[in-house]
Amino acid sequence: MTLLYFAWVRQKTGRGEEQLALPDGVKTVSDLAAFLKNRGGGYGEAFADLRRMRVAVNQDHTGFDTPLRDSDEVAFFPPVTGG
Amino acid sequence: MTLLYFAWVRQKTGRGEEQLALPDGVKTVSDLAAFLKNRGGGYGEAFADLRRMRVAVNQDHTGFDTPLRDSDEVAFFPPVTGG
Amino acid sequence: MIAIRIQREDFDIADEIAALDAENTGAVATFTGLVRKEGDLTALTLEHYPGMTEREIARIVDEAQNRWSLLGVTVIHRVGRLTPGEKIVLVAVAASHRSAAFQACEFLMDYLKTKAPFWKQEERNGKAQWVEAKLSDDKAAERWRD
Amino acid sequence: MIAIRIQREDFDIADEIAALDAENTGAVATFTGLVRKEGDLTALTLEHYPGMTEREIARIVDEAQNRWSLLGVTVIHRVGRLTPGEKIVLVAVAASHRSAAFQACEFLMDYLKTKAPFWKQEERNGKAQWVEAKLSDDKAAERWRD
Repeated sequence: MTLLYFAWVRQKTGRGEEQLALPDGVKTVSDLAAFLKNRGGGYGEAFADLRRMRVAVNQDHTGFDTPLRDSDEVAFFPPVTGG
Repeated sequence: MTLLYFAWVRQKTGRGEEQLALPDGVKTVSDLAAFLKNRGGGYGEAFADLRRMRVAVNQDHTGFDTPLRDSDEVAFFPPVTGG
Repeated sequence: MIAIRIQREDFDIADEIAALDAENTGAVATFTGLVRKEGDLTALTLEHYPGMTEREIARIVDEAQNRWSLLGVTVIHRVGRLTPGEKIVLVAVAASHRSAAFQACEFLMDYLKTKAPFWKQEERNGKAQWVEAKLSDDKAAERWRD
Repeated sequence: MIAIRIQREDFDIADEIAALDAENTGAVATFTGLVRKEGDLTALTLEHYPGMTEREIARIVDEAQNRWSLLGVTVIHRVGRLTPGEKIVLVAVAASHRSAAFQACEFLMDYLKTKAPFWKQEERNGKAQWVEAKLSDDKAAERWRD
């Protein structure tokens, strides 16, 4: 899957994009967020409080309970502030 | 007083402006409208139906019951259609 | 800054917005009214009541400033003969926040439509006819009464 | 005509309104968002999610077209580093009647603010900080739910 990070999520993880094979036991966005948090360091910080984070799967806004497939594009970012 | 006519009121009376000494017995805009209607011809047509007409005294929108003085500027016109 | 202009000439919307420029402006809402390109309509001729027009618009702008925190207002209304596609009116409002800019712009248009002494005459197939006032415009203006 | 553009460059509002030109247009409402000239703010930097941004805006415009009878919509959103006084966003809506133009313009802005994947970073005194989302923007967007 393709993971994308924006704004302060990108700054904390230290990258804007990465490729990842769907890890064992990761069924939903929540599972993926927990997996990434467990990497510790910047990832630990970025995913410490999911209430401050939003997610899009395949470029649609969605919730953390969304099921994932290996072909998905998953983006993590703070609430949007454009306009 | 100065009388002003706009839009179809101007076309029916045949003039945009005229000077008039406050006629005897004319106390309000209604009285003035009745006086002008009594001139007949285009004036009779213009003032035939006051529901279709609006009035401003000294450049303020007002009602037909407004009292008049000889120094007033009185304008008769249809409901406005700008913008 | 408040600018109110009644004029025959066209105007440039970008220039007018640039002229509104003020400290703290975060939002500019504009409304432009145009002569519709519609069927047999060949022209609109606008007449107004010089003197009262400017006073009435100034009053409406005052009222908008009382209701919302505004940083600038421009109202331009054209008079004379205009052909389809030409601009008739511009209302531009600058504010810190978009809600004030939008609301004031809509308020100003609703009041312009029902209070400012302008009259439109349409030309269709060489025949001129005065435009009738619309009840919907009165209703739009009534929304703002408390 | 629908135009959606994400760009670094500035835009000219008058040109954009002229490009909206359509038969029957009687009303054009626009909203322009600007970087405020405010205290120690020296710049805003806008980041976005290429691909999703265009999709999300197209979806919002679709929704506006379902709700109102619109003749043209232009949405331009700038990205990159912008300094105080610079334009950030333009929404321009053409319609036959002003009420549709105003409402759709406000709707589009409310949804852009809460749905389109842009993020703003402020520079103040040489320090960069991400702008926090505003609850008032969520509330503004909620108004449109039936």
